[in-house]
Amino acid sequence: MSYVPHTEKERGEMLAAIGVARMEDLFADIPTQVRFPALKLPSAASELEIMCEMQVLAARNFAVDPALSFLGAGTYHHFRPALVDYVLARGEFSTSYTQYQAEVSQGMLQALFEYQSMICRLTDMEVGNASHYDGATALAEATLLALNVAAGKRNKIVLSPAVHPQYRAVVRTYLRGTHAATIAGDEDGAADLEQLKRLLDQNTAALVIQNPNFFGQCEPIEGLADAVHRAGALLIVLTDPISLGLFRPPGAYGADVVVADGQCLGIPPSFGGPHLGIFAARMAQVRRLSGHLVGETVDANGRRGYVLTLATREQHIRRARATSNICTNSALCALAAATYLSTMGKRGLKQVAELCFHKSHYAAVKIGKLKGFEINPQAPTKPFFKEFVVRLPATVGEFNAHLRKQHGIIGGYDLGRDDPHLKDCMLVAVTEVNTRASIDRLVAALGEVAK
Amino acid sequence: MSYVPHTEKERGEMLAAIGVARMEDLFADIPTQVRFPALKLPSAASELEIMCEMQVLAARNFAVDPALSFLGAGTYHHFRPALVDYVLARGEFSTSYTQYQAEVSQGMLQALFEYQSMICRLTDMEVGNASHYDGATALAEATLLALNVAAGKRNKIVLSPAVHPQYRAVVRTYLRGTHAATIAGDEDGAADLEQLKRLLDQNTAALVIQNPNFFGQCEPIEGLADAVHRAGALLIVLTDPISLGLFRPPGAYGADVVVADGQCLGIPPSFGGPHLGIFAARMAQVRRLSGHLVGETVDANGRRGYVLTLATREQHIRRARATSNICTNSALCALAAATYLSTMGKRGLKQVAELCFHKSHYAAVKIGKLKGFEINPQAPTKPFFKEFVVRLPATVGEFNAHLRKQHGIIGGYDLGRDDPHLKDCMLVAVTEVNTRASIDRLVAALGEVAK
Amino acid sequence: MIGHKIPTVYERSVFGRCGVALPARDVPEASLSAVELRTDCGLPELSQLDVARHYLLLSQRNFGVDSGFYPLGSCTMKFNPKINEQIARLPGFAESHPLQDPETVQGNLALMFELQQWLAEIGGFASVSLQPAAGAQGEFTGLLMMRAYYRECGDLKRTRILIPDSAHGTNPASTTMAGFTAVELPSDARGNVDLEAVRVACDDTVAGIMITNPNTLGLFEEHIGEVVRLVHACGGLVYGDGANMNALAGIARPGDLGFDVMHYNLHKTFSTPHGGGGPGSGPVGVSARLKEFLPGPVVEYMRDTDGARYVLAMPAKSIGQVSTFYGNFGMLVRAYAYIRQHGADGLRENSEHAVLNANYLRVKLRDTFAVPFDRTNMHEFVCRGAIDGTGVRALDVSKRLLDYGIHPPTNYFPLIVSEALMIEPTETEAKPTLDAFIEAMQAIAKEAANDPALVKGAPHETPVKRLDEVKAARELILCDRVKAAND
Amino acid sequence: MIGHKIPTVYERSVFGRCGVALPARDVPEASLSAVELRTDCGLPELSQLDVARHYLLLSQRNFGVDSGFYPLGSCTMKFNPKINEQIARLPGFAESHPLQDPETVQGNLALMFELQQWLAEIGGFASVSLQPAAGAQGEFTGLLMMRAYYRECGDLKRTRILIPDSAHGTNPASTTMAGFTAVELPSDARGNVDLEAVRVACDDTVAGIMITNPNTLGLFEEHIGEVVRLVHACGGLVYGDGANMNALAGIARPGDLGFDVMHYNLHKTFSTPHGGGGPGSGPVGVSARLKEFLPGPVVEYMRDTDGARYVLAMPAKSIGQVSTFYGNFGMLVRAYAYIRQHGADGLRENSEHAVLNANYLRVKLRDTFAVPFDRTNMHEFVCRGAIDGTGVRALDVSKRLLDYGIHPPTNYFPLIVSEALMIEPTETEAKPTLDAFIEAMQAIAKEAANDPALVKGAPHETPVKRLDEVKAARELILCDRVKAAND
Ligand SMILES: Cc1ncc(COP(=O)(O)O)c(C=O)c1O
Ligand SMILES: Cc1ncc(COP(=O)(O)O)c(C=O)c1O
Repeated sequence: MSYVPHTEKERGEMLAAIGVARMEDLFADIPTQVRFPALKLPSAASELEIMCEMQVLAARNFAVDPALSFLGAGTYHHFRPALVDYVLARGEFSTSYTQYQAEVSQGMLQALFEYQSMICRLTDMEVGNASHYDGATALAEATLLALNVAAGKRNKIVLSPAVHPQYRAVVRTYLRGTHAATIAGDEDGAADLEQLKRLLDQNTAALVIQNPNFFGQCEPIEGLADAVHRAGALLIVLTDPISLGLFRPPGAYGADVVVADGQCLGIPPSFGGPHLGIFAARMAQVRRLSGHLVGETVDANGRRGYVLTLATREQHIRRARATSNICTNSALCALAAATYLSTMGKRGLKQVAELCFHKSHYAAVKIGKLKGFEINPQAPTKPFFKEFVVRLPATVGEFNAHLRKQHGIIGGYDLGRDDPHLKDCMLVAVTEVNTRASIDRLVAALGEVAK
Repeated sequence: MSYVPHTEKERGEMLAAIGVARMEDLFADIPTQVRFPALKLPSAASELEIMCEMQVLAARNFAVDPALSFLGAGTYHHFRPALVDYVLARGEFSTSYTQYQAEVSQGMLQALFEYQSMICRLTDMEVGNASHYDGATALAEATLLALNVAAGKRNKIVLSPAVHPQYRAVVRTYLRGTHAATIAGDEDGAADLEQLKRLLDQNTAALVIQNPNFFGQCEPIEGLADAVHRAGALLIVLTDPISLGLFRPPGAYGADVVVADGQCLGIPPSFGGPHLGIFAARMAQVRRLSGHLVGETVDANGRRGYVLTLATREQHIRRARATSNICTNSALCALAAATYLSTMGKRGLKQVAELCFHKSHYAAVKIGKLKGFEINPQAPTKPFFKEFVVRLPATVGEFNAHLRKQHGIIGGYDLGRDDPHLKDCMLVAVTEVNTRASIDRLVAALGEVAK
Repeated sequence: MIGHKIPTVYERSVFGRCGVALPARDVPEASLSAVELRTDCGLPELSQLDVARHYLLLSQRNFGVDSGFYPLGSCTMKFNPKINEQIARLPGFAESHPLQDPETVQGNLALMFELQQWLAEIGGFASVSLQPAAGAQGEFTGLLMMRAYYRECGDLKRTRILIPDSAHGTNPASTTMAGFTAVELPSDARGNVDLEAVRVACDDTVAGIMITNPNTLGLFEEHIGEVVRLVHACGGLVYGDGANMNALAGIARPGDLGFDVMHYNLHKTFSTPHGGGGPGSGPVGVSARLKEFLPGPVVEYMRDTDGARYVLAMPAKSIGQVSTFYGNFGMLVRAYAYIRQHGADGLRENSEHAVLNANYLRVKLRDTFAVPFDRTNMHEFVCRGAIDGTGVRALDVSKRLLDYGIHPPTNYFPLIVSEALMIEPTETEAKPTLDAFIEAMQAIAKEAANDPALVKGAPHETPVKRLDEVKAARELILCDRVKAAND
Repeated sequence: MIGHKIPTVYERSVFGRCGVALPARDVPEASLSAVELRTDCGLPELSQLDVARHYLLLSQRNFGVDSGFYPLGSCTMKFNPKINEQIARLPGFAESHPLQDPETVQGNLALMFELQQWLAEIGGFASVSLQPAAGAQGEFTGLLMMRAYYRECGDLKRTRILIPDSAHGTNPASTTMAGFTAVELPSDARGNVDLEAVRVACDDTVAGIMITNPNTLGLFEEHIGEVVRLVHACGGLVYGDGANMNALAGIARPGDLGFDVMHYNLHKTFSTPHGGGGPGSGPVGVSARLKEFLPGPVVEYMRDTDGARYVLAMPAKSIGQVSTFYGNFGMLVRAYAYIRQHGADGLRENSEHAVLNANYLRVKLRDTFAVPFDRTNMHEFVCRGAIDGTGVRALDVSKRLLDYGIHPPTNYFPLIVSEALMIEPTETEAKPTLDAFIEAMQAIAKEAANDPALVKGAPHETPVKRLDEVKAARELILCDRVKAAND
């Protein structure tokens, strides 16, 4: 199925207007030896056929029941109000592009302005951009911002080992283009903030922590910002937006940049993307931010309206000296998040956070009572939010295979993937979509394997 | 989950404005002995819970694979372009009601006007209404129209036994309110048109045929309209809109009223409803039509616009003397059909019809070659469109159970449901969604049982 | 935009254009020689992009609940939960065929069975059939059942149906269709059906009364007990028009008030979307004595040697079917989900707030727009929309509301109030919306006084101005006359 | 509508309102005493109906491809098939978690594997990684690979990247991010990169050239073979900006032209919707020598004693990951479906008609709007938008187009054409749409001559008039300052 609408007659008229005889004549500039390659691709399928084929492909995946999935590690099954997809399905939004023509883009501009506003209040920060690709790239850009602030004088990013391992990997990739490097404490993940603070020096551009951290635990952030600022560095906090429905926000404890992955805000896991990079900072950094910013203004009649602003930071104006190369971003996911946040509202988000907290604790307590299981072995007293570590009496691989094959349960994340010492440690995520019954099923199934 | 938005404060302010103390005070008119019953209903479920619950319920149905379904009998699995649901999802359409305020309803009015136009051209008729509930009620209303034309002087509706049995049942129900009755030839379904013609007399208000008929066969309509009109009656034709992509339309062979079920035009089977009643007639009957009619006009500035017209026929104006009681209709399904028809267009609909024709013939030939199977036993030489009758070597029930349990195939319609003599006769439907491979699977599976 | 008019699909059509590809024919060609073919089926020819744009632009010229406040009296234009749309589209429901073996559709049948039970419980009836496709068809169905009931009783002289003059047009229309004669009853000074008139009318030719309660003035019938008693006493039956059940769910059960049969409008009370005019769903509930006359099939729960299961069954003395299969199943799914989301408390909360909102509007507006029957109303109320001394009529006020981004109330109905505006805010509207409506109405009243031409010339901000309905009815252009190019 | 401004979600917020219900807590309460709580998370409080209306009204103030013609040069705003949206939402895809056991996501991996193959085939590359989230990230990725390649070769002096002056801003920006220095090359009189300048620049400090072909003038680089030869000869690599691959798919393969690395913009060439700015997807393809440097994981097909299956693997010398998981999978699904629907013939047909449409517009418009490089172009072309002697600028013409219901072309890019209008009609537009655009452009040119103020004051028919960008940048209101009521 091609969506080319031309009729034979129109094609003829158009070629005549151009003054060429045949379609091929339009391609005279192309070296003949490479012109019109015979591509080896499957032959065209109609809409009916493609749908059938894709259904078959989708069915080759294990059919995940979110209530029976305990896999998180940065990507979560959360409740997504139907209203979100209702909004995303609006063609005026989904088939538009960046708001270069503000007069016919007020819808998306206002929605993004509101998104920025909600992110600012949720994180307690002063300015947020209109989205980044995903959480990891937002974090990477945050480290570049910190290096930029330091104007070449600092080249060390202290990166907590309790930051999501894939995020750390992306940061390292991004820093390949700079002279900076990341430094971490104890790479096995046990590093505590005290240890990290000791790494701060006049060469440090930023300290990066995740809170709640990759292992689900709340970091003891008291006094941290002070220590970082005393060293002349920035505090970059990677957070879980859902946790901010309940917990003290990073802005309140002195973060200079807050980043997060917004997938949890109404966006499906979708095998890892597209997600949403959330990026918020202090006004002091506004000219160093990457990505689009929407600002309020007035039109020629004095009526309120919105425009993209501070474009002078961006690649299409500043080119080689831009704050970032980002162009296409994740606007529709920001719209999803905005719809999610305005639907959930103050009370709804708090309730989600509470459910995550109480349910994950219920699960932890129950699993902790199983013989041979240990909860958060490396930090048993640290509070946690919606994820926790379970040390199993055998490898995670063995457990997960059993959970899935016998019970249709997707077990937690295998921490052994990042650290061979932890191959008996599973990171278990529990959210509002997991019912007590499904948690009880998990607990029972874990107990079975142990036997 | 209730969608009541009121805050405690607002409720208080509003009660105060009204001048009552408590909500209960608003219900003083209601006899105390019946006031505030304790309803025995399951307790409220949140959106997350209801979705899970409904998924479970839906999964209690056998998961039909349309390509492996050969069940038709008036409701079909046809290809539905994704564009149709894209349009139906537009809240401006789906959450609106009848176009009483034309100035803010031009979207739906124009869409319905175009729907009427496409139906007129497809059926080759002069006027079509903006929808009826479904095919059967459209047919029933057509018989009432015929009685109305006869102005009480004729009370016989000759109803071909080859009309869909459920449609005949609905017609009989509708005629309960009149002095008229239906008359048919040979109720076992073998009646031919010659026999029906002989039943026409000066007491006959209409002859009703289905073409292609319930058994999928094309009726020999040559001279039929003349015979009907000579008797002073109307010819009502129930048709399959898909067949009109290819076949000579009823308007061209003299039909006075054409009705159809429009489910095949982009609407899911949905266990039988909502579907779409298509109703088209001659301008001579325009003031006797039931249902909304959209007409073109101009606005105060001379600009083209659309309005509901001839409301004087309808219940809200004419009350007891209205042409029908219909109020809520099937507008959104008409919109689906309009989107379908304009997407498929002239060529697309023809292709669909051709695929149905060729595929059903392929299936019939293949099945006919199986030992002990007979195709269209009662009319082996009549041409057919997308359905045909198979006489099986055992009961349809036995065959269908095997097809489903062993092969995941939904077999054809059991004609024994309407006529015990036909309990070894299956009505098999083949459309463009059935691939050759799936037809071959059906043939092989039928062959297995026969063994 | 310049070039304001949206061309029709025929005007957009270009000979030879095609919007869709179908699978290639994978079987041999069969001979078409025995059938009469056409060369042109008359459809327009557009690209998919043309079609997508066409309907997107059209939709933007249509006003729905999701566009703004829509207080269209009697129609219950409330929020339609989006989750219900997703649910109804689950392939398990949407792809199921009505003629499948019941064994393969136990999910559907379970849903229908529960819904029958729930509706019966909410209305206080013995039994429910989900067949009717809309309220009007429910009325017709109910009346046919009454007819069948009397035939069964051998009582053939009951040919009259009493109908208050405030009734909706479908009531008398259905009465005629069912072969009865409609007898109009006057209303009293408080907006009730006139009790004396009921008393006088009740005799042994009366098949029953069709009564809407709360009635179309939004008022609870103060003598409903007595009306029911009178009708029953003369041997008649009481038909309830359940269009206003959204004021009563959880508040009072018509069955408990003595009603014998009633239709529900699932597209009103239970928020299945109105779809630009439909589809709806109009199940009927009945008291025990009418149960066997219900249209079918209905769903029954059965337990025998083959195990427990849901089956489709025809009531013993059924009037037959009124729709091809089991009613508008897709709407039943949505209504089921809606009731399940609300529970008993939620339904009562809905009714309470529908009534709260309507009373709030009444007291706030009555000084500007006279309310002829000014007493505590239920979910809606009726005021006079004409503005004395200005020549501004209810229609003008309505049209002017369009300029304020508000859909007007129902106009000129019920017929017993001249210049009626019938206002039903529904429970899903919040106070700020109601206050904005009040402000708009008051502003329009002022405009009417200061600049009546402004109001009489309204709307000014819509894509088209007032349309010439007379011309439409005279010329009867009901079909696009454009020949598609190269047709 | 009167009261034109759409209130923000904070302006709509009412203390205590709540739009959603969550399941009741079904587990015991855990103690929250060890964590620091907040009392107010700062979100607004709306009902679901408020939210639905809010975004519906906002959407109506936004212009997409489905709203009308959108010839935004370089962005390929073509029809986005609706079926692809349904496909990407299939729960099998949408609910799959990136960290599941590969055994449980073989459908996803098969899809990604095929797509890697198809993209490689279309571009003429040895290997593809689907990781980058957009074109710019693809550039950054490609440059990091080039950097890694030279480190691997021990060649540390190659710090310069040659970039024609017509290049998109992301090219130099990515260059800087990847730690290289961008060197700008001039264009020649026919709109090609100046061959002599390439020759002069090529030395052993050159890491490579970033070249867009067809370039941003919509012109195929006439000396592309020589440019590639020169860069290769000095030891450099050729990076292709694949943003314009929609002119080449099925027409020529950059790999065959000697390109070493290129990103694809799936949201352009393969029609994944632009989403109001994103998400997109920017896979990179490479020739054999760069294969091992690709970012990963990539998907490989493996057959061993455990059977045949798809696995995720990290290329041996990978630069690492550029996104958290495997790129924008949801976009990959759409692109897969798109390519599968088209096949080789369909892709070529697309390119051909994109080129046909652009040339048609060029010849029709060039007499009114000068085309500085007036030769057969590919999928887009650039003209001067200013109208001499009237003071009307390209920006004014663009704004006036809005009044005609048309989205303007890209303005003021490429930088080498003053008053540039960069016009890309795409292949999914039919001739009547192009003709309407031509008419509008000619009408505007006339308006500019007769009534320049009309054009300079445009747009006139949009919900807001021209916006004050200076004020926005000066005041920097980036966040809603309304305190929610009772906050
Ligand atoms: C009071 C009343 N009765 C009956 C009906 C008819 O119901 P339906 O439109 O569902 O056929 C309506 C519809 O508006 C109504 O308001
Ligand atoms: C020529 C060119 N190169 C690169 C890009 C950047 O691609 P993306 O927006 O996907 O990051 C664009 C985007 O518009 C472009 O037009």
